[in-house]
Amino acid sequence: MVGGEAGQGVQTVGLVLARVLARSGWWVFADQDYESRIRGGHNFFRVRAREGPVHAHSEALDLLIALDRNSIDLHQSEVAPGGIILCDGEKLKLEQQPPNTLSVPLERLAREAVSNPLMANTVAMGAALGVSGYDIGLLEDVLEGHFAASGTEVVQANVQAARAGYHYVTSELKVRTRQQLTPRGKAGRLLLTGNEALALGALAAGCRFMASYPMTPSTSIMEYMASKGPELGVAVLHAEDEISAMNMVVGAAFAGVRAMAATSGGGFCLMVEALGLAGITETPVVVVEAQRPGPATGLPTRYGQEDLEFVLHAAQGEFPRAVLAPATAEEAFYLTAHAFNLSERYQTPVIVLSDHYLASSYTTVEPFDLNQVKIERGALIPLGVDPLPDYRRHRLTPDGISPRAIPSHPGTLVVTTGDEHDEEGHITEDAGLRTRMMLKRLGKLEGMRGEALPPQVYGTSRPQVTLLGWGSTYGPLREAVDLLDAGGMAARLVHLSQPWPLPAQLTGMLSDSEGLVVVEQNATGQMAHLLRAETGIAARGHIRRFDGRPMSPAFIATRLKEEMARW
Amino acid sequence: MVGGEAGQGVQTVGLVLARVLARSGWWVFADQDYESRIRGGHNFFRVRAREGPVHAHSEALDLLIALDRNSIDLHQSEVAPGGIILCDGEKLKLEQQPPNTLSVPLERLAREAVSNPLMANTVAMGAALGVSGYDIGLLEDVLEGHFAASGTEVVQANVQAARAGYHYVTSELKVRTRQQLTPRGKAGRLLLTGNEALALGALAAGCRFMASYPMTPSTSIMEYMASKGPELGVAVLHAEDEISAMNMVVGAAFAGVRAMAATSGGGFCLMVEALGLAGITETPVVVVEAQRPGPATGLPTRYGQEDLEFVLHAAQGEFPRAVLAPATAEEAFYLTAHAFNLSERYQTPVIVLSDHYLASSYTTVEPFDLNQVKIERGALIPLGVDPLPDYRRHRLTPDGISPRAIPSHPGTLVVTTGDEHDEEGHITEDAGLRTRMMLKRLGKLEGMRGEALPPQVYGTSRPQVTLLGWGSTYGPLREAVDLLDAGGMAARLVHLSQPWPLPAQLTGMLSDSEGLVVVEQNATGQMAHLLRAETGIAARGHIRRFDGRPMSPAFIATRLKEEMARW
Amino acid sequence: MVTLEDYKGGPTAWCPGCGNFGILLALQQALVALELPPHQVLIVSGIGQAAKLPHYLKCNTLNGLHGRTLPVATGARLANHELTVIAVGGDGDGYGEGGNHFLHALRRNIDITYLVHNNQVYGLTKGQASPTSDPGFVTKTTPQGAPTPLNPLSVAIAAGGGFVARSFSGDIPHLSGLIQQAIQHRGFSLVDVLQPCVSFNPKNTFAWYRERVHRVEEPGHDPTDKMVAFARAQEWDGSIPIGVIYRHQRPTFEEELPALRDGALVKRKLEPGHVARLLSEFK
Amino acid sequence: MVTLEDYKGGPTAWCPGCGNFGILLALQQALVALELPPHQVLIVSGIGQAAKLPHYLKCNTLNGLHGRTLPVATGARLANHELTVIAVGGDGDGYGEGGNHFLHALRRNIDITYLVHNNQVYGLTKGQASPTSDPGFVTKTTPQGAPTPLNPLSVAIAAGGGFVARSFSGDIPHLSGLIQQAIQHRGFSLVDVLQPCVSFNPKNTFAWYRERVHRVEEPGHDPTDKMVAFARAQEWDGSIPIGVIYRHQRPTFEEELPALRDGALVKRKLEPGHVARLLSEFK
Ligand SMILES: Cc1ncc(C[n+]2csc(CCOP(=O)(O)OP(=O)(O)O)c2C)c(N)n1
Ligand SMILES: Cc1ncc(C[n+]2csc(CCOP(=O)(O)OP(=O)(O)O)c2C)c(N)n1
Ligand code: SF4
Ligand code: SF4
Ligand SMILES: [Mg+2]
Ligand SMILES: [Mg+2]
Repeated sequence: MVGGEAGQGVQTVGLVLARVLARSGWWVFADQDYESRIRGGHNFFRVRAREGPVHAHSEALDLLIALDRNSIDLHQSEVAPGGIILCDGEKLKLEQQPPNTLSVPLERLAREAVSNPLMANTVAMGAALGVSGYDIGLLEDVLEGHFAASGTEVVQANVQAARAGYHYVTSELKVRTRQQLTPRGKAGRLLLTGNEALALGALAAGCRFMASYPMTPSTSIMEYMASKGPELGVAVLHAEDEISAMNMVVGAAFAGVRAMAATSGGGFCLMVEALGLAGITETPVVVVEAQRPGPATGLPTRYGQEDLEFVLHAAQGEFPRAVLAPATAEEAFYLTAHAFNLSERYQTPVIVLSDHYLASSYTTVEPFDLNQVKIERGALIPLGVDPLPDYRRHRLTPDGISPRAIPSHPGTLVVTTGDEHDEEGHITEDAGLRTRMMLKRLGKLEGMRGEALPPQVYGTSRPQVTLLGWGSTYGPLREAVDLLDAGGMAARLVHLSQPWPLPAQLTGMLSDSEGLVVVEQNATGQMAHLLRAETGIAARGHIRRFDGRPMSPAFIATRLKEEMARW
Repeated sequence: MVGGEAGQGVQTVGLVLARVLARSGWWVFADQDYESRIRGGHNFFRVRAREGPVHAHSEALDLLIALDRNSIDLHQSEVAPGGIILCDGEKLKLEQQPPNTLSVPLERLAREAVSNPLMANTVAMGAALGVSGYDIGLLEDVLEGHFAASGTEVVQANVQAARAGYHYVTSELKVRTRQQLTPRGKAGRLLLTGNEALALGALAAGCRFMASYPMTPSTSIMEYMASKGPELGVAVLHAEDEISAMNMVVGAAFAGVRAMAATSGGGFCLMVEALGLAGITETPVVVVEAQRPGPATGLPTRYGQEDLEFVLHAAQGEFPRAVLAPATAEEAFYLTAHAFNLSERYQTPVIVLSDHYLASSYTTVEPFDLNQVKIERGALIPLGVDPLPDYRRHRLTPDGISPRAIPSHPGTLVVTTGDEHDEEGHITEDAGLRTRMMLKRLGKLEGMRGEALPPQVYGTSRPQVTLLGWGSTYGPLREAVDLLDAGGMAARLVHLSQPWPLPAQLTGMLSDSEGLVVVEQNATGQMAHLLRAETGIAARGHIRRFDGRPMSPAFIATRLKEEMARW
Repeated sequence: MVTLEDYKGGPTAWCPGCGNFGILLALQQALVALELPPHQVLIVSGIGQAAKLPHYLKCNTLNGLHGRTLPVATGARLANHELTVIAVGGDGDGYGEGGNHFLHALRRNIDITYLVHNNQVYGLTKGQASPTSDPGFVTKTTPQGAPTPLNPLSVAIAAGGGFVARSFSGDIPHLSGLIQQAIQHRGFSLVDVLQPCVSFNPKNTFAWYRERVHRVEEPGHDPTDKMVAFARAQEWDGSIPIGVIYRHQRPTFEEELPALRDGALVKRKLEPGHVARLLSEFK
Repeated sequence: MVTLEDYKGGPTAWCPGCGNFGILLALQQALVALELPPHQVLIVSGIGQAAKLPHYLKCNTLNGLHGRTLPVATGARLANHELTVIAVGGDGDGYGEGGNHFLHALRRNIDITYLVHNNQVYGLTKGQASPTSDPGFVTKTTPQGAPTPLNPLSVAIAAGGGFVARSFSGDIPHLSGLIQQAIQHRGFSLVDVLQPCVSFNPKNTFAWYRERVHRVEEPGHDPTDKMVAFARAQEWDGSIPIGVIYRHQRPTFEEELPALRDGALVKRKLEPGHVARLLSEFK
């Protein structure tokens, strides 16, 4: 873990180290904890490296790089036996240090090595590698990449600063963490956040239009898309507000391009009305709702899964929608691409429900297989030259899906309205037509239910207890099953990456499990509520956390044991 | 029924006749059907008079006053045996008339009597009373009241026109409806719409601030409040949009007055974010959501109960709320007053969920008992002179309810924020405090659950079938029970005027009923879904209508028999 | 050749005598005069009487939400900037509910023509005061009279509008000519149309407007001078100028957007392989 | 006597060197100079760095939603028009998300003082372009450079503002004096404050502003002349006027609202019996 104030470079130190590990074959997971401020306060960046895929943090620290004193106070209790606290004792003027402290004069070394005390952070990176028994060469490569845009001089200085730190701990101090790390070869994996993966998924799917308004933790999706927009031909707009953003997306999708918006719960509130417009006009839109704890502004930089029922029922009236909640960064990529296909095939809104833990954590993933990304535009009629005879945008068809022409198709008019309409798209007051149009639209939900993503199942097939989770708790839950297993409890995870419509097989999977525990990062048990409403299955127990901090595998295992003790 | 084009005066004719009946002791229910246009199309106003309380329409017509030809075509099949179609055959140039047509030369009589063909409608009123065997004097009184503002001349002309119509049918034509009506004495009852009752409830409760934006079918609430605002001291604002309206309401309520907004689903979308702000800042607000069929603009002047789940889950994050759905105009009055008490006692938003059928239908009610309206402001601290020692707006108390001071209280500061906060109301990032604040707020839901309005039960205690309804379907459902009973089927109605939190006794009431049928004006069965999620009870059958038209008692009875035939 | 017949729509639901009919006809005439075939025209509208317009002629149509005309039009235009995009709405729709989009469409200068049917009242919801209702206008929501109105032309000039015009639905040739100019203007163009509502605005009638409107260019007006234009935009009581009040050419949003350089987005291929290069940036 | 001590708040979460500190101090000084005790002051704010301000002094506070400062302040002010109500927010908050409320608060002329901390950037969300970012300003959401900005003073004058002013957070005496005038002005008052953001706006720094700002009244300015004011509001490149750009006294919304005639609504009794008379109208 790297801890410090906002503005101290916590993220850079952590990310560079994470990248060093990722490049040399480790699987990495790194979560971020920060406050809603730009300077001061307390932030941390927590890196975990394992030999196999990892999607969860762990509270136990082998190395704590404390850039300020507060980080020592707050986290020393989390340092595992044999772990080390690395800090600049000279600068922090520590009167008494915890016994496992390794004080490295970071600022002094930086001054000495490159006459620049601001490079103390880079010294810390070198020291961290040294103390972990790692190869400094890898760090030099990563620094080169990281600072390439700033010129060779900056790169050189950083490399020297890193070396100074490395040298200091390896030759002068000769201290080492209990857990020594060695490179595991070149894996060629990517290290990215959920937001980056999601944005790549959208770009791979051919999203050509994005309008949004900045809102933590969704903002970097728009920022990434904007940075690639000029090159890839994607119009990315920072709209005046979220109402505008979502209505723009509806306009763009109606005009024939793949279009999306990204926001968090507060901004989603303002998109709700246009979501309904997309529903009744059968316009395919994709909306990312990156949750954070509410209500209102709540804990704007933290973790929560509190908006499931909101996105399920948002907007007046009834229309079909799908809600996808990626479990990992990898899924964020593939499911976002899938979201575009779903929305175009069913001509209806699809919501990608993400959150801070998924959005902001870094994970290693195998390079995405772009061949797996299929472009399925459903009943879209490519722009042509020949008029489409008797074209009606909302034609009543057996499967409820109407051929979708693109405005500007010669001799063809595409008409729609947010009022109830006839097949052509003009306003109607007719009761019979209304009923048919409702059945047409709502019928599409059945198709989506039929192809809902199956739950991921992990663990024993004869469990004492079944954990049901959804979305980004996947990593912690999966590891919790391992922990429980190691502790002699037969546990099974049933995990949903698509909370709506629920996959049909879910009922069968859960109906025989007496010990069902639903695990959620919210206070009221929204998935448990949905599960009971849809299947009649009432969970026996619940594990809920709603203080904005992620449950770790150990947290889940402990709470489960407490829960079961009451049974 | 009075039928005609928009702009022909359908409502005036219907309302005057309804008032004549109400004044003379009949219980009246009158529903309205109109399109989203100001002139043309087809509207009707359907009046039903009974000897006892009535809260539902019926499709069978004893008298159809057709102001245009279309009304005959559309409704002649609904005329009951012995019923009559009253129209101006001369003006409509009807080539062939249905046999039960009574053609009265309304326009000619108006011209002859008062030299004003525009008074044909008043002639029709007189004719209608004549044909029903009613006393013309009552009509004269009502016309006097109705046109008082326009001066005695207008009143006189109307009276003469009415007499001409009356005279024509009673002396010249001597035709009479099968169902003759006679005055039933002076009852002193009120005849009003659900919206008027609701607005009166708000005024009685001391609502001092309303901000809204016009939206059918809620608009007349704001209009009524605005008309009385200057006299009663109520600030009523037509805001620039619904976002503004709801935020104004939060501001006003925070500043210490009772405040409300009224809208329909589309406008509610824009209020959702501020609803969450009220939730986390523990600001008591009342919002009326008068539903209409969606999605989006949908059928803007029609009937639907499609927003239950939306209002239940609207806004990011989790906070307590209550949802009241008045069953009748009478309840609209009392429950709106109750809503203000609930919201102030629990310091949280309360939603009054209404709809077109409740909002726009006229009903007779006994004069409201103002002594029954209690003002309960909960933990509000009246403005005083002495500073409140160590005041903290969000103090953690055993019942979760914090004393609520009014800004401007000497020596006292009232601080709050939509971020998670400490007791004083300043922003916090602390995990423990967050948890306590969440539990404080959500704990209030338990109190509200404890005092949730009990379901209204009607019909046999040993039913073959139980109908579960909510909100404005009460009238049709209650009468459907009577119809079923008359047809030999033992039916019971369990009706909810508070869909959230559900009253605890509901489970007990329903758990023994095998034949549970949930009746809703929507397509997906939102109450059925909620019921199952909350109680585990799955309904055996469903009656749903979603074409924007209200279910009548007969419709429900028929559909129930069809439903049960499948069991 | 495009003819009026091509633009002929079905029956309308407006009140007889409503000022909207003049706007509909003027728009149809303008589209015909510009020889734009219906399939190349997209009309986006909000909710209100005005917003029903696209249902009454023949064109591509997205009749969306109250107040959200401009964002929908913006999205559609960026997706396909070869379309002629016209946004249509009422004064409540555009200056009330949609005020923020109005401000930002102006400054963005997206190439859309915006027709506001300004009847100074909420027509479809039966007669509440609108942001442009004359001060003191009494309605059910403003029994004490409406407050100071918003001056849409002033705001448009102040917020960066490059084509700010007003016309009158009682003067169809003028209106039609102005709509043509607006469509031809590169960038955002506002045509605020004085539109009598015979059902709910007893004050601002055809006669009332006819007495007051006069062409801004008579006797003389320099629409390229912002200060002069702002001054003329203040005129209302007694005399109401119609015509192009302000005109200023600057680059459009589309022209400045690099993503549109290679043609309309809607015509570009969807190719997952295009992102291959990006992946390596995460190694 | 009210002293600065009365307004002293707790620790702040702003970056060292941020222009917000100057605004906080100037506001505290103004409130002290006006002898307003904290309990008679309500500060309503939105979300953003600027919007955190009320947490850093002592007063009644409603720190609400992003962009919704003015409606909340309006509601509170109408509920209790004896309170001094100050609305505080950022440029993104007020001119972006909240643009529509800005327009309508101006025309309504509700007696609120609105302080906009205009750092020409989104601070709290880490540096996206705001509606007032200088054209061409490059950020992560505007890699091609920001489009034409909104000129808040022009818009304020155009939309009916009666007190339209600008100051600079680097000139605390000027700012404090202006805030006092704004609070004393009867009606809506806008104080747009040039506020350097040291973390995300590398262009519009203290030095950059200092080089450009000059008092509008030097050498001379008639703030009551709307045309002159509009012309001065256009100045930006090279020279930025600060001070009262436009001033115009007209009745406030509160004065025109009959419901407020008998005193603050919050002080009136709640009495169900008051509606008895209304019931008979339905007989
Ligand atoms: C979000 C939302 N709020 C309110 C309404 C109700 N509504 C429909 S039309 C309208 C106003 C119409 O006035 P204007 O825009 O001036 O159009 P006009 O009918 O006068 O042409 C309103 C308030 C709505 N449809 N959606
Ligand atoms: C509805 C909504 N959208 C977006 C956000 C995220 N957000 C918080 S502050 C902010 C912008 C801050 O910029 P500005 O208003 O200029 O204030 P500054 O931080 O620069 O003082 C945004 C977009 C939010 N909180 N709510
Ligand atoms: S209400 Fe007014 S604007 Fe609407 S159609 Fe009738 S006259 Fe026209
Ligand atoms: S980010 Fe900018 S505006 Fe925010 S506190 Fe830091 S310097 Fe000030
Ligand atoms: Mg209008
Ligand atoms: Mg800012």
